[in-house]
Amino acid sequence: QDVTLTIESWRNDDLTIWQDSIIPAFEAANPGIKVEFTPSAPAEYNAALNSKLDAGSAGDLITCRPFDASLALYDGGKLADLSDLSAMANFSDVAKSAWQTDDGSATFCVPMASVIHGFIYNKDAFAELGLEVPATEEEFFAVLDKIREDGTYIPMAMGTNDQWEAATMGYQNIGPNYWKGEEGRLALIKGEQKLTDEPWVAPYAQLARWGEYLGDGYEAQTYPDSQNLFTLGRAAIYPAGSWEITGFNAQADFEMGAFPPPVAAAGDECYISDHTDIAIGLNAASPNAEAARTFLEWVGSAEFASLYANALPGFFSLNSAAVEMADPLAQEFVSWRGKCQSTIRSTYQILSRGTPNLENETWNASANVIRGAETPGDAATRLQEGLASWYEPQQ
Amino acid sequence: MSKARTNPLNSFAAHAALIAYTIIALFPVVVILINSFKTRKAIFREPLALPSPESFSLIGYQTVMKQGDFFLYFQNSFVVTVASLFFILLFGAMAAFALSEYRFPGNTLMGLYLALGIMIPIRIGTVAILELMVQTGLVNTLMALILVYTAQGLPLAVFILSEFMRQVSDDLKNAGRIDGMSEYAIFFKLVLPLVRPAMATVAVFNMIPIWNDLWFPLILAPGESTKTLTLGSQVFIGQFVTDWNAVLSALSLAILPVLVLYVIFSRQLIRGITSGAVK
Amino acid sequence: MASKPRLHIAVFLAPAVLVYTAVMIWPLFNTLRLALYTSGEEGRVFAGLMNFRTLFGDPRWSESFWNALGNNTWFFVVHMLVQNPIGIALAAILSHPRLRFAALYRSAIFIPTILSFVIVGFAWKLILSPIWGIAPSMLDAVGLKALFAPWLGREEYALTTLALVSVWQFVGIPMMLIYAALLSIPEEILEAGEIEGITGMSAFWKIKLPLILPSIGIISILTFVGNFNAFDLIYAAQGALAGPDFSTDILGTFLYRTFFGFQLQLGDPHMGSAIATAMFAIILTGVCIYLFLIQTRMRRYQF
Amino acid sequence: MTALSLENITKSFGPVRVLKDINLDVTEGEFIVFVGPSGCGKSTLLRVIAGLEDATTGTIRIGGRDVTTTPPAKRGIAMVFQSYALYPHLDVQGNMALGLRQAGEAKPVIAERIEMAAKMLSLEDYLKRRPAELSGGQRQRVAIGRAIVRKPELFLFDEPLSNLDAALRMATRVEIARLHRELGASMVYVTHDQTEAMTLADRIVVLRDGRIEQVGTPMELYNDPDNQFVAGFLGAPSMNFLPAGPLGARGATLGIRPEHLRVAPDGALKGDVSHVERLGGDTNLLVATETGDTITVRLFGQHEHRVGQAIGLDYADAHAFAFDAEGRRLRD
Amino acid sequence: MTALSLENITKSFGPVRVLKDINLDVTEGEFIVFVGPSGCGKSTLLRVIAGLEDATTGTIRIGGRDVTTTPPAKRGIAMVFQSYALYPHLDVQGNMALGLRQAGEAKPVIAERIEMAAKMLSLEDYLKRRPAELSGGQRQRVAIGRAIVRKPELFLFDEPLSNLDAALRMATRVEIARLHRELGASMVYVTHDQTEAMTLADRIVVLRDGRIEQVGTPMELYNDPDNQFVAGFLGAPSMNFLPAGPLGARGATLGIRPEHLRVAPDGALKGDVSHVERLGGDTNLLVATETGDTITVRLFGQHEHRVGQAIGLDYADAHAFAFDAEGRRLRD
Ligand SMILES: Nc1ncnc2c1ncn2[C@@H]1O[C@H](COP(=O)(O)OP(=O)(O)OP(=O)(O)O)[C@@H](O)[C@H]1O
Ligand SMILES: Nc1ncnc2c1ncn2[C@@H]1O[C@H](COP(=O)(O)OP(=O)(O)OP(=O)(O)O)[C@@H](O)[C@H]1O
Ligand SMILES: [Mg+2]
Ligand SMILES: [Mg+2]
Repeated sequence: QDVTLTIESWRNDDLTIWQDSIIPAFEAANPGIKVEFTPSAPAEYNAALNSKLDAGSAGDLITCRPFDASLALYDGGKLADLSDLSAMANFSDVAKSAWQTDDGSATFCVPMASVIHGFIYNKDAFAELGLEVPATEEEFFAVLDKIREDGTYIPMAMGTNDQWEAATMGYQNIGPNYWKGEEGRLALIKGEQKLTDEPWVAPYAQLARWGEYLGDGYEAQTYPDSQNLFTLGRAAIYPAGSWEITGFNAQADFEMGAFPPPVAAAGDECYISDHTDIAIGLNAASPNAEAARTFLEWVGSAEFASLYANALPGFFSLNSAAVEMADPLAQEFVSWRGKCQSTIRSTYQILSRGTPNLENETWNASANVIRGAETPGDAATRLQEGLASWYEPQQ
Repeated sequence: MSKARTNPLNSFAAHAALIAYTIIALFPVVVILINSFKTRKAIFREPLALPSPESFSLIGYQTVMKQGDFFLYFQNSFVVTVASLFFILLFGAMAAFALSEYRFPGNTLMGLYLALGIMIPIRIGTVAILELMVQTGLVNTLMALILVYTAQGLPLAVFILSEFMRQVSDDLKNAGRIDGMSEYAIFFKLVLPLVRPAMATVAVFNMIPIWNDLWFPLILAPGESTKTLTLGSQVFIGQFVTDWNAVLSALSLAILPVLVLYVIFSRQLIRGITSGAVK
Repeated sequence: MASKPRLHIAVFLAPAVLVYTAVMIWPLFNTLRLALYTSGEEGRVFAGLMNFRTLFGDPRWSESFWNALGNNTWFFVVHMLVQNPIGIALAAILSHPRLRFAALYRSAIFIPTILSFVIVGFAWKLILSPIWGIAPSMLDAVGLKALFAPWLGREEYALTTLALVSVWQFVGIPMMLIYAALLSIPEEILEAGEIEGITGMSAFWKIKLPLILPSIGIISILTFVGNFNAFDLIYAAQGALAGPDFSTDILGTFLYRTFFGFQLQLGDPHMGSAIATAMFAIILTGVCIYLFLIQTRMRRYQF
Repeated sequence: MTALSLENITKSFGPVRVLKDINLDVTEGEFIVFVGPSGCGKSTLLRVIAGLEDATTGTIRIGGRDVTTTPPAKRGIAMVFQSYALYPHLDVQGNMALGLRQAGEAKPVIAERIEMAAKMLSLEDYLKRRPAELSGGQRQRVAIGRAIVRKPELFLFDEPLSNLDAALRMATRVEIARLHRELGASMVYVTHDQTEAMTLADRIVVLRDGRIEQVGTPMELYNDPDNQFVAGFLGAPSMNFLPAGPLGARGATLGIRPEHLRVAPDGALKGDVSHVERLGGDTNLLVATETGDTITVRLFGQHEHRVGQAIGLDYADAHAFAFDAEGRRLRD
Repeated sequence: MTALSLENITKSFGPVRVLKDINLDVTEGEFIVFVGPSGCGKSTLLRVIAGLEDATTGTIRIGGRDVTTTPPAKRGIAMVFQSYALYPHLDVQGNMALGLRQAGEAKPVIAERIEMAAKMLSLEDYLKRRPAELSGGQRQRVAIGRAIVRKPELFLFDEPLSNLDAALRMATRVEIARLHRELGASMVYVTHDQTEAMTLADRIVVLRDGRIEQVGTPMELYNDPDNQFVAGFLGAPSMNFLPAGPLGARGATLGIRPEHLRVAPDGALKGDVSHVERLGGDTNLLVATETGDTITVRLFGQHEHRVGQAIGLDYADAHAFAFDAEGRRLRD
């Protein structure tokens, strides 16, 4: 009487990895338990998952989005409390914070991976144009200017059509350097800083300058367009998340490097967005809870961490156990953990609980600012008003 | 031979206009098709170029065939589409017959009631539908999809078919009654064969949204054994990485069956709407 | 009909009514009912018309709503002004009795209608993209490069562009319906006109068009219902946030975002249902206006 | 024995009374024709007999059996519709067989009956064709064949010939008369063509506005109408009605049939020929009288009359009908 | 002057030759009727004249002008269709005005012409009604009115009365004859009803299978047909054809019209009455002869003949027509 566990996920991208390496590894070690990975299209994942949970037809294991999306499921009794899982000991509090109740008393998902923001660049292009990797704002724009003057390459590959690129790879990528990572983020949550304060407006001011370095018609450029532009070698710099590594490795036929978001002045402390992005939890209504827990324990193990991080370079393990990674680009990204302070995206925890939704508004504002449709100041004022309209500490 | 009626200039202009629009109509489809036979790089380097020996690649089709059981998805889509059409046509025709043939109290109200459904997106009833399917144990069966599509297609079907049925001669039905046919026999043996063209119209209008639907397969029947083709193709659209070769190939393949169905129905369709029901 | 038990009426109606009620009306009714509740501390609480007050009273909600409604209206207007006239024009040309290859043209023009939104979205994004150069280079070829702009990315063009893509996709439906209506005009009436010198364009304006008005009415109402329920194309092309800056947000995307949530925004079935109810009211009003004010005044001709 | 008897039949559609107190007995083997102007209720009455409409009040007996509430198929009738109402998707054979199959007849019986009907109607060569592949006359014959095979006690025909052209109409008329003789069944036949009525009927029932005006053999009605309506309705060209006063005749109106007028220079009526219709076998003169009436005169054979010619007309008193101001016949 | 002349007109639909070498001259003011069995090409010929079909070969002249390639509107014709073909969305006035407006006539002219036509056709009270609100006869008059207002040189009618019922048909027939007299225009009229043909035509053109069989005045054709087809086609009931041999007559077939047979106990023909049609004004006897033929006898007035009665028939040789084996008339 084999038990079959079904995993709900938005990671279509990982289907082969799960099927070819992760699941066989688990099944070999745990005879009697079968696992099925059933991803759905990422855009529909939340809606579909919620519907299925409400109706009771969801799978046993639920891939968890960070923070509120999963918290709401836990509060609604859809996710089981996993605090007593022994594997939880393998994760730091920071790693678990994205899948805990606000008071930290219960953890309901086993953290799997985080992603790091930065910039990926075309090493060949840099060499050709004789460019150095920039470390400060000034150098950054100098490099962009040079590429633009030369004209062979589009300085930076990003579009505003899908909006989230602008927010995630733009604002959240460069922002921590201005609001000083966790310090600013927590101050915002406590109501000690406002979005109209300088540290929060400054990244918009930076973004406002990006427009002129993006490709012709970037307003209609979609995310896949940006990826293709870069991997086809037509753009020199790509504001990135570490998740791109796998795809880019497969597609680009030039050498790539990466650099962290530039700081305002040389010598400033640097901050990176090391965002806890993906975890896995247990459907509270699962009839196979026991087997599922076995599986979750395994996900929390060092074996899984190494398997996953190496299969998916760019998704960095949150496990306390150190993981050896083979991919040079991934190594580059993860090396920033050593030099810079880590933080997570500013809008994810608590602040996107109300209407208007701060995250959605940030997408919109970032895209607007790049397109020049809104000034940084106006955008910040609008966001602040929106937030203050429902978030008490900000009122 | 000179023509007193046909003006060659007019006919030339007509063909010019039609050819122009046909090009507009087909151009994007052609773009999809030619690109499904190219390498990823070739797609984005020169999206308009025909596949050349260097750029020709069947990688997309290979991926599609490798990933998942595509023939099963195909079969599922086909079963769902055909079965839904069958029930829409059968139930819709029956209701349309009752509404158009008999005078009974509440006839008009019933007609209105059956039309309400086209005014609200059925998608928002998803949770309640899913609950219903869970309770009846139909989740992850093709039956769940068939039921939803049937319900969704009924309003328009009743609307169109009852218009058509009003045109079936009363004498004919009465002749049947005198010949001793029951009301059921009259419906199945006389009326149904006569409104076949109208049924084709309804079938074409319903077939497309059913075949292409992504939402309900995702919610009601995402299981491997019940996946539809459209849902199956979604595998290639990832969070960050989309396998365009595979998507294009899968979608190109998915056009074929609907095209075949359309061609099958379209002869009837033209005859059907020609007889003036959807006026 | 001789009077006898009229059980058969019930039998004919039962399957449709049962399936339709159970799988469509009941779930929808159940959902719309949620508009009267909100989720409080202890689950669901009755809130009367609170949600509607929020939707129309709170500027954050009402602005989005009116924006979506305005966009939706424009979306509909474009269809009425472009899709239906083109459909009628194509049908008029196709219905010419001695036209060759008519079936071929008809099928070709209908093909976009059978495509899925995923293909349509992808194809048009590829074509219109400034990066891959299909549209710019084609405009360049006819010397109109200057007209090119990243249409999908500009607030002022994006909605119209998408509306036109939707027109491209669905023009086959009015075309087919009008084509059928035109074919059902008896040849003799047109010949009578021909003998009086009413040919070509004037035959169209003076004879055919008045006779197909009822069909145009039906198409208009189907377009109206379809457009105010539309969702997929915008969603496939611009995502649930309907960018840029909500300039392509229509009621369908607004509803989806609110009802099911999006990204970090959690779904709110209560507000979502309120929006759905509002949409339902709008569509029902439109349909009633059509049924009671327009259709009753429009003559259907028996030939 | 009476094949059909109608007792006090009335029929209302909502507030409109379409049939008003109809009483009629049809004896077995009789050929009854209903005539009357359009909308007078002929079809409705036929449909009430068939059971396709319920009578609002009254009793219908067929072959002595009360069938007022019996469904159509069980009344022992067959009906031929004006539109033929053939099953378009079935071939001729299928059309004829359907009712029998429905009634559960054995296959050989069905085959035999179809063969008989096909022979009687010369349809043998067309058994495999569908209605769309038949000419109008052939379709009409199929419709009759479908009725014949059921071997009904009573045939009902609703204007069966009105969709046929003149030549075919005559041929089929003769055919139906022959059939009636051969089958010996009772028939009720609706028409508004009086030639059909006159030539086919054993008795004619003249309906007007939902009421029976007169019932009788064709010649009774032709020669001895009860009222002006019946007199004018039968006969082509129809009876001339003249004000009685100026002619010194009884009653209010004088009726003379066109064939009963003679050309006589010193006749009682004087006028000018306003139109001449030469039909070859007959000649019709339209004469404008001095009193401003138009009189139709029907002459046998070919005659040389010119338009504008002054003419005198005479008639035998025996052939003149007198009507009172309400149109009732004044008999001697 | 010739109003219309057709020279060597042929018309093929694909491989099928529907009209074969038609030659015809119509003089001004003449009323020409085309008759012939269904499918013989009457409508096609009319449509060729109208310009709705192109002639495959041949020349068409209207009022002396070669119009072979002229579009219909410029031919100076007006056409009345069998189905009336009224514009359903326009009222009576609009129906009549549309063509004139298209031709750019001045408003007062249009109004005047409509008034004239409406008066002529008694349509004054209906000018604001739409076709759907008119009876069949009124619709027919509107269709004619629409033709009249164009003041054409030539009117074309395609079975204009075939959708009307018997009574209306007769009334409208008289109307059309009157119109022809009043307007004095040339008219070409298609029908398969021979009463119409006989009563309306100045000359009748008998078509058969795409060819003209005979052209002449109604009485010429009736009294002096060129062949058996024409003889049989005109006259109702139609001419009796008997094998000439047994009767000792010339040729292969002897033709006698029903009204030319007399009942005479010692007549040349003997037989039994097989059917009697009593029409009131006429009586038709169907007589089965000893030789196995059926002869129709038409008697004026009412006669007492019973079915089965033995009967003798006689005829005057002057009224008998002789035809050869190919059906050609043998003249003395
Ligand atoms: N179903 C119905 N509902 C209402 N009125 C009806 C219905 N059927 C017939 N009538 C009316 O009843 C009257 C008699 O109709 P019926 O069809 O019997 O006339 P008819 O004598 O057959 O005329 P025609 O010679 O034109 O066929 C008409 O005034 C008609 O309008
Ligand atoms: N458009 C066409 N294509 C092919 N054949 C045609 C066409 N129109 C008419 N015909 C054929 O030409 C022949 C003559 O047709 P036409 O309509 O002139 O006959 P008609 O004498 O008017 O007959 P009816 O009395 O039945 O109206 C028929 O055999 C018909 O089938
Ligand atoms: Mg009737
Ligand atoms: Mg014809």
